[in-house]
Amino acid sequence: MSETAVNEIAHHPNPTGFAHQFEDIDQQHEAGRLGMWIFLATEILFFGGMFTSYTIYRALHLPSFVIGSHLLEVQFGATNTVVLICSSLTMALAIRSAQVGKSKSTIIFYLVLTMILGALFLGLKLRFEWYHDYLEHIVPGFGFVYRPEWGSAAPGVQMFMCFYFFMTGLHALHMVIGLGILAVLVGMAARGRFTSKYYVPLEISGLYWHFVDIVWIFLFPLLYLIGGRYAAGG
Amino acid sequence: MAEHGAHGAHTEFTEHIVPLKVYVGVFLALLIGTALTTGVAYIDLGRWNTVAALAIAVVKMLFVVLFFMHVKYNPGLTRIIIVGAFFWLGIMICFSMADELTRSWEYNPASWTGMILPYLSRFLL
Amino acid sequence: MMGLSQFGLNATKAAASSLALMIPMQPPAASTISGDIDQLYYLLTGITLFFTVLIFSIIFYFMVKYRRRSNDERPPDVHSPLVLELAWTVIPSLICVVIFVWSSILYIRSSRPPAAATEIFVVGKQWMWHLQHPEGPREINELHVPVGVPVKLTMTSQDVIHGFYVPAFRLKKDVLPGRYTSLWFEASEVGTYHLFCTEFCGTNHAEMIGWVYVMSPEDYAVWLSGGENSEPMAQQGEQIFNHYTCGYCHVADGTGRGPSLVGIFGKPEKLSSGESRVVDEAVIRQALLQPNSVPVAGYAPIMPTFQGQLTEEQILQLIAYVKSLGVQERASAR
Amino acid sequence: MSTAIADIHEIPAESQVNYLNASYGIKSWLLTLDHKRIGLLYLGTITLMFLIGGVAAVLMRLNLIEPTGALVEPDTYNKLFSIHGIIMVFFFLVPSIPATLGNFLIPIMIGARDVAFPRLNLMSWYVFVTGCVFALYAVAAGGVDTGWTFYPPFSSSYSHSHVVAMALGIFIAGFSSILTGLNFIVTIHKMRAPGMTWFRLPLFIWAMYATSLIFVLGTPVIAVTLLLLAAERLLHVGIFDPAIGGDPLLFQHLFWFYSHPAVYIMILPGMGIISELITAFSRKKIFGYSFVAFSSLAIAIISFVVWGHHMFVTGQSIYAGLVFSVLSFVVAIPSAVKVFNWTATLYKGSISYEAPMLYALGFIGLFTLGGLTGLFLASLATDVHLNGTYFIVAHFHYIMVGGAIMAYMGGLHYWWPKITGRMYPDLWARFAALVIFVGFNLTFFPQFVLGYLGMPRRYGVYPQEFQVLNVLSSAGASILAIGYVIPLVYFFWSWNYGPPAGPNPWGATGLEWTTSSPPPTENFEHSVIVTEDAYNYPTADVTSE
Repeated sequence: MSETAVNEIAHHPNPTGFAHQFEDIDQQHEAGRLGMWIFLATEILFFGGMFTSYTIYRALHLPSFVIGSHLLEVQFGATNTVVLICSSLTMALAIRSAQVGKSKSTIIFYLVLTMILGALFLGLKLRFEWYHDYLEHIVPGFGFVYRPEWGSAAPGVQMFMCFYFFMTGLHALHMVIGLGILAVLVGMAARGRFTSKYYVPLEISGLYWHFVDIVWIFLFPLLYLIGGRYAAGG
Repeated sequence: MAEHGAHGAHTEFTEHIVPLKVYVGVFLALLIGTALTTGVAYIDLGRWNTVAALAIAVVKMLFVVLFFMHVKYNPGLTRIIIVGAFFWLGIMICFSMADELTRSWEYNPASWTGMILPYLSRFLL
Repeated sequence: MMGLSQFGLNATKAAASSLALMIPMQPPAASTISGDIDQLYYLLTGITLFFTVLIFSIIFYFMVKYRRRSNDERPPDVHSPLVLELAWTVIPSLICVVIFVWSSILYIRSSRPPAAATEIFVVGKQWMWHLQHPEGPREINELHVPVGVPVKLTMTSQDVIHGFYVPAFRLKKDVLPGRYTSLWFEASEVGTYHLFCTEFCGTNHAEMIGWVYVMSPEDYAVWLSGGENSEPMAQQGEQIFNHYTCGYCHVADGTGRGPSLVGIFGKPEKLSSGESRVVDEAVIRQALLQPNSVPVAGYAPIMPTFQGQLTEEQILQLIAYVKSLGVQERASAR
Repeated sequence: MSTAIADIHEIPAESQVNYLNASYGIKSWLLTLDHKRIGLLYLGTITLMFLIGGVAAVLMRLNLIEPTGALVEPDTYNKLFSIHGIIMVFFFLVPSIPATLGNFLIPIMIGARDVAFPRLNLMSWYVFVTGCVFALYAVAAGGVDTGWTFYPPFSSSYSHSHVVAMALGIFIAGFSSILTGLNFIVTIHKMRAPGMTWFRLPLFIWAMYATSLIFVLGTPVIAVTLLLLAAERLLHVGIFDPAIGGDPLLFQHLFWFYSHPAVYIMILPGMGIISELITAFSRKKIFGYSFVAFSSLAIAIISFVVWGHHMFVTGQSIYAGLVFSVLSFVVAIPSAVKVFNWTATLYKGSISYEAPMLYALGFIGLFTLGGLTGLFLASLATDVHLNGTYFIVAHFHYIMVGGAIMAYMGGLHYWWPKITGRMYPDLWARFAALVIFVGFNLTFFPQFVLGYLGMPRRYGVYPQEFQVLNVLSSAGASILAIGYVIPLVYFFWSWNYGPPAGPNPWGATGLEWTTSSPPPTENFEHSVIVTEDAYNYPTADVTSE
């Protein structure tokens, strides 16, 4: 969705990126930023529907959620958190490079680095988590098998796994869209579109990327660390 | 209100260049936060484990929002939007919980407080 | 407020009587609460009529009085006094407070069954109502109840959400899968009344209807004893209990591997998590389907789940049996 | 108000270059970035959807003439009311005023050349059309029989209809709402002409701002909820599934978190239109500007905390029921304030009765009745009896048809000369307004009585004693249907043959009436500077009264 907010300004034939409906470029920049923030408010409510459901079910089925949480591998969750934080830093640095008027190769370097980190996140998630979960038959809807040791908590464990896959799946979808936006930005940067006077597309895409990072900052403890890890010993 | 419309108010978003030191500092703080939240999970704090995890997550979020997303340098409208969105999320959570966690009250009207406290403590565990 | 209510009452009744020959205007009122709810309804009708007539007449008056007479007439500058704005904010608010308090009192009353209520069990299925009396008789799409006796329905659904609605009682409640909801009433008029499903439930939703027969206590006793299947629910539950050899663990004197069920119903039971829960229908259901979620303190969580093995009706019969154990204990203690 | 007025009057409207004749060809429409053309694209799309939903309604009413169902099988009837509800709510009422009149008018009313993000605006329309395609596919492939509320577990596990396609259609159309709302908020914040302060904004803009807030904050929740529902249906397991401890009522919470405020998405823009119409046709400043303006915001905010009143009998806790009940009464107050202020605006006005004003007065009456019957449903004890019956059906049709559609029709008649540059036959328009008013009341008033008698909604067959009232209602529906066809005919006529309207046929204030009809592509010939309040109609000397 946010792609269009970027394209709005990005794809305008005018080389300065100025659109006719505005009075001046400042007004246009402010509109772009405000638009992205409102979009992020929408996103908060979009994920909010899931977080609300999660909160309620967690209160109702806590023992099951603890079992389910312990099925996840903390080390991958933590690693991915670090990967995303790194990518947020590189994203911020990409914007800063434009702001202080660094060369386009510097901007591209940071953007590509951000993309690599984003792809690394998705790769780890896919290869070492979702794929393993599939092999272990704990993906709801794809041959979920109740384990005897869960006892009567088993249905709730499946419920937890539903949440795990819906929430991380939606998050991953946002990452994929983010990678697409970054690819567009790399293209724009290569054409030398960003200067210290004009970098709003970078900035508002950065807002989106940081937002996706924040979602993960909450998903990590809420999904991986329920009920602590001391009992299971990791 | 002054005699001008939106065009007069150009200063809502200032274009602030954040020093490199701040970015690196925030980055380190976020890494420490991640280590902390993972580490705390291995210590038995009872119900405070959840509180600690959420508190650390909120602090991390604030770092990202204030510095990476420049909200510290963008007064006014941006903050209203963020606070508003979380307020609406709060509405959704609180009012749904108001139903979901009080359903059994009707059968035991004498012990309404007796019913809600165990639920709250289970949620915080 | 009462004046308004009276006005509404009279107006509605007058309109009702003049139209009654042509069109029915009022459903039969046959429960102890239906008259009270009707009163509130008339009050609200009165308020609605009053304000609608008020607004309409003011508009018509202004329309005629201030119609444009020439194209270059200039209306005077009318200022909006704050007092007026406050008045039409505060007065409707006060009216709302009165309605809220009145209706909430009625609602709480209609939500709390008296302890002495006779219990009848309802299971909704696509697209019929299955009902069973504790004494044993089962009914489909029919409910026989005695007049003047509080009756509590404990309801659940085998499939989708249904809605149990008796217009003459002014009561309805949705019937949910996986949960018990309850509804209580005390019928006040002998007669035959509609029973409707009000939550859309599929193809024949509109035919998931039936009748409620309110009978005099004598007729009801005759009806109860006349049925073929008159084995009480508790006995049916006992048979299921024995069939699954539940008594192997749940020994009555408390020496078994599971807690004794004698006298357990309606009392708080301490769980291994430390909290205690009052054993009601929902807890028994949960204990049968997800035993580990309600582990009783002092016992190992070894009970298997009966999910998929028991129908909703069988679970209700087991509940009736556990309840009857409590009654026996109280009887023997006396 | 603007410096452009003098020029306009000298040039005949026909010969001017305007947004309609600036370019020709299908491509110039499908790729347009002009908010006015996009508004018209929406107008065409939602009119089509309205006709489809309307046909479903007519078939339903025909079926209900006989207690045993005069026309269709139960399954077909279930699909008819589901399609009627889904199409009318998600594909007509929600986008109706915002996407057509809002799109057309917001930039002009605030003195801007376009919305803030014209490309996004066009994309919103394409997203909406994609949603419509999904929905129409679901209809054509065999329909949906869940009702517009999609309650699980029926919709997730038991229904045999095309739930997933329909849910995805609504999901996609939801993004159109979100993007439109976002666009409007940014436009109203950032694009106002110099001098156009917040308290000089026309009340239609305030209403659209409040509506946009609901778009942005509410729509994402229904989007994710329907996504979860579709996933549950596809995977046969999900978070609303009672078999794994799921709570079907959670769906209802999430659904109504959006769908109750959605009612205000429909009615708030209507209220905004009424404020414009009442002032224009009584040539008076609105009574209590700031109260009307802030009541819009109050409604938008409070509407988010009342959703539980849809669930008083669905097994929600008593405690939550009490909380939601009292809040539902609170949301009635700002609406009442608006009604009183509109009525007071007429006082000592110079009132004329062209067709838009007839719709506006009809709106006030019907909305008053619809709003007051809402009290029956906010009040717990009476709601228990009336919930799920025809009383509900009557109540929300008084709000949505008697309110929102009356206002939409009024607005369309009021701004039609601006949109097309042409007039329509006023006599026919007044006649149609009267037919709609009469037909509407005959259709829906008997349903209040039916509901009190206890007839449940969504019944294709019903007990004998309800027949008289049902026949009355069906008779009204046929009048109502004719009432809607008449404007369709004369609007088509007017588009081609209507006499030129001139820039300001009603003698109204507001920036939109200072530019030519139809407006030029950039809306104004010269840049606009605002120096006066909204509704600044010339007044007589107070002492002369």
